[in-house]
Amino acid sequence: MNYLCLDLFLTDIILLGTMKKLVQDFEVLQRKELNDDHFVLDVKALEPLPEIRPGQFVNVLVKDSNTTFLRRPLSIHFVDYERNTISLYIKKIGDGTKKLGELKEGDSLNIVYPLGNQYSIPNNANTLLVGGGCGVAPLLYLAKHLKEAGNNVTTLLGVRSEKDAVELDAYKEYGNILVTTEDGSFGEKGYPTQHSILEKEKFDYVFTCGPEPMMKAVAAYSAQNNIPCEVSLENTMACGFGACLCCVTETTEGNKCTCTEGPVFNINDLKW
Amino acid sequence: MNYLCLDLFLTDIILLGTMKKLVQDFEVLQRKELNDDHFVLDVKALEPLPEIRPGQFVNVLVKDSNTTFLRRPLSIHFVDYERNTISLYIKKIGDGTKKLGELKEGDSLNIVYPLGNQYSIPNNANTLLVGGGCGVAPLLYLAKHLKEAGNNVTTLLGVRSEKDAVELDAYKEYGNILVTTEDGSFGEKGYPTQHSILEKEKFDYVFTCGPEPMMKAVAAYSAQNNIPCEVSLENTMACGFGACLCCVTETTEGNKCTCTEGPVFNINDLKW
Amino acid sequence: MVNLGVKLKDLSLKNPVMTASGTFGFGEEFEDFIDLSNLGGILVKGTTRHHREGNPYPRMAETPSGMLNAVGLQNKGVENFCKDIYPRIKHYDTNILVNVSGSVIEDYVETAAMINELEHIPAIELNISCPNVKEGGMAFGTSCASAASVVKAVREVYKKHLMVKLSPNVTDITEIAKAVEAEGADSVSLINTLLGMAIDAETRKPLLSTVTGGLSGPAVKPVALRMVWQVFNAVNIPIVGLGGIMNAKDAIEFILAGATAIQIGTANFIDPQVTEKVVVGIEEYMKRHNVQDINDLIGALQIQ
Amino acid sequence: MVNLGVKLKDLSLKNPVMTASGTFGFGEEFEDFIDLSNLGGILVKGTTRHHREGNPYPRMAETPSGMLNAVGLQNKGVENFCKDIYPRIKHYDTNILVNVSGSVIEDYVETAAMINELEHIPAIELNISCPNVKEGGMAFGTSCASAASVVKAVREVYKKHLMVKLSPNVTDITEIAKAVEAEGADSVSLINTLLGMAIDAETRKPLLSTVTGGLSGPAVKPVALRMVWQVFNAVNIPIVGLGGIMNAKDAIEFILAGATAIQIGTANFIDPQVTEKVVVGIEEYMKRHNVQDINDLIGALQIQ
Ligand SMILES: Cc1cc2nc3c(=O)[nH]c(=O)nc-3n(C[C@H](O)[C@H](O)[C@H](O)COP(=O)(O)OP(=O)(O)OC[C@H]3O[C@@H](n4cnc5c(N)ncnc54)[C@H](O)[C@@H]3O)c2cc1C
Ligand SMILES: Cc1cc2nc3c(=O)[nH]c(=O)nc-3n(C[C@H](O)[C@H](O)[C@H](O)COP(=O)(O)OP(=O)(O)OC[C@H]3O[C@@H](n4cnc5c(N)ncnc54)[C@H](O)[C@@H]3O)c2cc1C
Ligand SMILES: Cc1cc2nc3c(=O)[nH]c(=O)nc-3n(C[C@H](O)[C@H](O)[C@H](O)COP(=O)(O)O)c2cc1C
Ligand SMILES: Cc1cc2nc3c(=O)[nH]c(=O)nc-3n(C[C@H](O)[C@H](O)[C@H](O)COP(=O)(O)O)c2cc1C
Ligand code: FES
Ligand code: FES
Repeated sequence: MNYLCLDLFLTDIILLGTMKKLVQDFEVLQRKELNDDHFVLDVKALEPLPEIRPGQFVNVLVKDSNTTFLRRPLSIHFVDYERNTISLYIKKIGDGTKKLGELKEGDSLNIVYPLGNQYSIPNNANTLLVGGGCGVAPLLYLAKHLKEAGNNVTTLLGVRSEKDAVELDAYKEYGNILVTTEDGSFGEKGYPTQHSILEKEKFDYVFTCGPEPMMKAVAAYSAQNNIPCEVSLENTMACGFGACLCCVTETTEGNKCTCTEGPVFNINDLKW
Repeated sequence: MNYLCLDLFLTDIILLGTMKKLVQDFEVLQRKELNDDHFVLDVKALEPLPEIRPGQFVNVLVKDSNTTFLRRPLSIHFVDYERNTISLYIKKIGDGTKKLGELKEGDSLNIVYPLGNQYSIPNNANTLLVGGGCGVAPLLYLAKHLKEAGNNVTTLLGVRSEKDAVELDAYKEYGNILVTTEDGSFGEKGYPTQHSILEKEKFDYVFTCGPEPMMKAVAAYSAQNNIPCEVSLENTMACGFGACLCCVTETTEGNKCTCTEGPVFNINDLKW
Repeated sequence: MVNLGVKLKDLSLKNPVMTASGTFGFGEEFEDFIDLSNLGGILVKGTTRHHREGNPYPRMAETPSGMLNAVGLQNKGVENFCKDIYPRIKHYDTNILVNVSGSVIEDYVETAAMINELEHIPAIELNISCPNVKEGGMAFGTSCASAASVVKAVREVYKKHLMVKLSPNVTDITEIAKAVEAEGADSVSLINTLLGMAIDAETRKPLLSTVTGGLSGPAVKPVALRMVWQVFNAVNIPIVGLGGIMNAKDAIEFILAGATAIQIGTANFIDPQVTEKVVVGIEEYMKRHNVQDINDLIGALQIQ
Repeated sequence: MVNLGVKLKDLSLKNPVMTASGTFGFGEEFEDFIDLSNLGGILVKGTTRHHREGNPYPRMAETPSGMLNAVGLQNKGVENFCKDIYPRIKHYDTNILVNVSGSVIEDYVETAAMINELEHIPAIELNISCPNVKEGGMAFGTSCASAASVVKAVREVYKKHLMVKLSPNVTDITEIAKAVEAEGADSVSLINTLLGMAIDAETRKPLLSTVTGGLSGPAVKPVALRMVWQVFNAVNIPIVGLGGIMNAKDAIEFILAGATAIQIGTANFIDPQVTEKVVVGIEEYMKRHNVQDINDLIGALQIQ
């Protein structure tokens, strides 16, 4: 890797300002409980889905919650064009996500989408995806796209303990899947950045999403090893489509809008 | 009827300040749809029910509604001590009552009760109960009590059309049931105060609950005929138990608290 | 065991949880639901020199996450309070504070003087901020001069703890707070209700007989928190924070913003047991965060 | 066919539904969702004399039935607006109003003067009420003298429709309204956000980088309605009402209280199509109530 290459890579983060945004009712197809507080929601569009890129997110309306006022942003976990569905990978945090966890087959869910930019997709490279917590959400769809572009894909998930190591088979479809657990009950013990694979293998690209401390550790590893690295950031969002300017991320070029100029950022642009 | 008797009757409206009020979770046993917008909700107490008098009401907490903040007051439609249940007769008005109409078996409902005073119960008299709209709610339990005290009970319901003439069999258990419909599709055509029974029969006591214009017409009929008459009033209620003073009814003795000194009032006390 | 006790100057509360005036009757209305002795204090109904019938029906309207009221200080007057009600409630094992309201300064003074004589009432809360009375009331709380004058006059006759309840319907609440502090207020409580209004689009009529009324409940919490924090940075007397507190988390937020004690109002209508639950919740929070003394949380907001 | 058209003095709107500044970007952000030509007008982002980076993260916190923001007028400055943005949006078949903000009077004046030259901008909204900027901003809107002085100065250079946006964070909004009317404001819009605050009890930190921020959404609707009604009874210029409008029913309430037009802000975030829906809903309401002309509803609140 050299800097020239890195620069090219930077421009790969395409601003998708030209993709038409929609507000539509979806139908809940199924809710899969993954463990105590994580679940996957498959929702079916009533019209054919538009093109959706890995790293993009949706903003969902939570009905029937006394305490939820704004929509809730959620990464797009997977898109199945055959079934015309989007999958969301959700962690129950407060009343909004709890109410989403009570949706059942046939319920309707109002969604604004597709929002945000996307992860870059290199070709024929050795790629590493690092996820933690509900930050794993966008990685599955990313893995699929990376594989389709001829990349070698390794997904490394950091979780607390065995019961949180979920959906491993899904990732396996697109490459190698590795796990670290904090309590050592599964995979290697420790945090993802302590996994032995990082010493054994040399990656060309790193993509990460998860708790900020984890992403910062991954960014540090990437910077040290001169590997281009993209992170997906969260922020406080009111609209999700560039209207409110509430979701500012500080970058080397000044304040950027996380919901339209992100959520995916190259670590070189961040003031980390 | 003479005024002496009327005075005695007035004092029958007992203030139930000494009945202990409770706040408890109930379990929904069943929801019976009566027609498009009315339903009956049977809820089971987890502890033995206290004494509940006809005319009293409950204040229920509506969960999972983005727009409902305060509790919703509802008359006690029926009490079944054997099943340990209270029945509520509810009309869907806004989001609060709509959400109650989505409760299903096993759901829990938080209730503050028993609230308010009660209808007077005479003995061995000829009593008329006049209800309209969801104002019929307290009359079924009242009819039961009246019958048990040896009264002759005639219930007269005023509804819009045949499909609104519901639960007639339930009232029949305690006496005679008559109906007026506005469109003449069932019973006599017109308003309850136009029913022929009022000319044919002489009543000793009248009890009414329903839309204010109907109650005022019933009150006028009673006053003209010198029949003691009790009405159950609605009001804007925040607490339901005398703490907020938001539910004032103007009486001949000054402002009274509808939730503790009512909801049942003798028409002679009202400035109608 | 964590310490929940706080002091408003000389006035000791076993915990920071009080009730808000006008939402808790005389305490009696809640005896079926909770044990009053578990509370730091109760504020009884707004009391005036003379009997008041209050405003006509309708007096209440629900609003998004809140409610408007236009009760208008319905009460039987201070003489009735001293004679009939005080004997009934004076045994409560908690601080009983009387909320004193008026239309003219003399009324405030006479009412306060009478309550000064009641052994088991350790403090009054001077309501210079009620939006629901025609003359006086809120007007006193919306200018420094009038706020100062009523506090000064009452201070002369009232010898125990004098809490002054501030109106949020002002450009700068810190000025009013400083003015009443200068006249000898022992503490300030805030906020009273925000002046609001609701309309029924179908009937084209106001939902309150008085057209405008007082807004309370969670809707006002952000404004209340802001004002508590502003006043905390402006005065040296203790602050009692209120406005939209529904649970222990909300109460902690007010304490972090600078409140020594808090009051719970509208929430009592939705859960008549909420006050006891908030006491328990504060204790749980302290244990979870390893805080030994509630006093360590007062104004402990971390601003970087 | 019912008539939905209203006039703000010389400014004709095809219907009373406008968007609130800072919540609608430059309109472009909503082109995927609605047809802008269906609206009475759009208010573009708060524009200042010079580029502003706005406040640091975090800038937003959800509150009960509302939200707090601390954007702090992030914008690229009026020159950028005239050069880059105006050419992109000037073709919109609706009234485009620019919300003009500043820290010192000269900034307001220079910005207004530049926008005066833009053919397709028939009006500006002078924001003397933003709570999220350190100097100036809200301070201008909270005293009659300063409000008057900024309006007076801008009036001298700005020849088209001058709308002045009032702050709700004042003791008496009618005084400010009268002061700006006296200096030649063509209309007033109200309310801007209420100053509020939110705290994370777990981290003991404020939820906004600026500690306090502006409260908007249905939580503030009762306060906004009250102020519109008060100002309607105090001035003769038309009023644009806003604050918590989520649907046509809310819009009708503001019109009944005295607003000639309304603006929709926060609701755009929750339903980006809400503005079009409100236009349709107002029309439905009029048909249901047999009202031929929307102007018959303005201030038509029935007080008995
Ligand atoms: C671009 C983007 C993509 C996202 N993708 C996903 C996703 O795919 N799956 C997913 O589960 N979540 C995702 N999130 C986070 C998700 O939006 C929040 O978890 C959700 O809004 C919480 O809503 P709630 O009503 O359940 O909790 P709230 O009631 O809003 O919050 C409850 C408590 O948790 C705190 N809190 C709120 N959000 C978070 C958070 N993210 N982490 C920790 N504490 C928090 C609040 O301060 C509050 O104290 C994403 C967020 C963004 C901005
Ligand atoms: C003591 C008492 C006993 C009651 N008993 C019963 C009962 O047994 N069964 C029953 O169905 N209802 C009863 N009610 C009325 C019931 O409380 C209301 O219908 C309910 O609060 C409406 O709540 P909501 O959330 O569905 O509607 P909201 O969202 O509160 O109201 C929706 C719209 O309807 C209007 N509205 C509200 N209440 C009424 C009303 N009562 N009539 C007409 N319009 C209204 C509102 O102004 C609003 O515009 C009783 C009320 C009282 C005070
Ligand atoms: C129905 C009602 C009556 C009230 N009466 C009084 C009163 O008499 N005196 C007073 O100082 N405040 C009165 N208030 C204001 C409350 O004490 C409190 O300041 C306000 O409601 C904000 O707190 P909350 O949001 O917790 O209710 C009243 C509030 C309500 C809702
Ligand atoms: C994110 C956000 C940004 C805002 N920016 C501005 C602004 O730049 N200029 C302005 O005058 N008002 C601004 N406002 C205030 C709104 O225009 C409006 O006055 C307020 O939000 C109340 O209306 P609402 O409840 O419909 O949102 C902003 C509001 C929000 C929520
Ligand atoms: S969330 Fe509104 S601009 Fe990003
Ligand atoms: S509803 Fe509160 S006193 Fe009657």
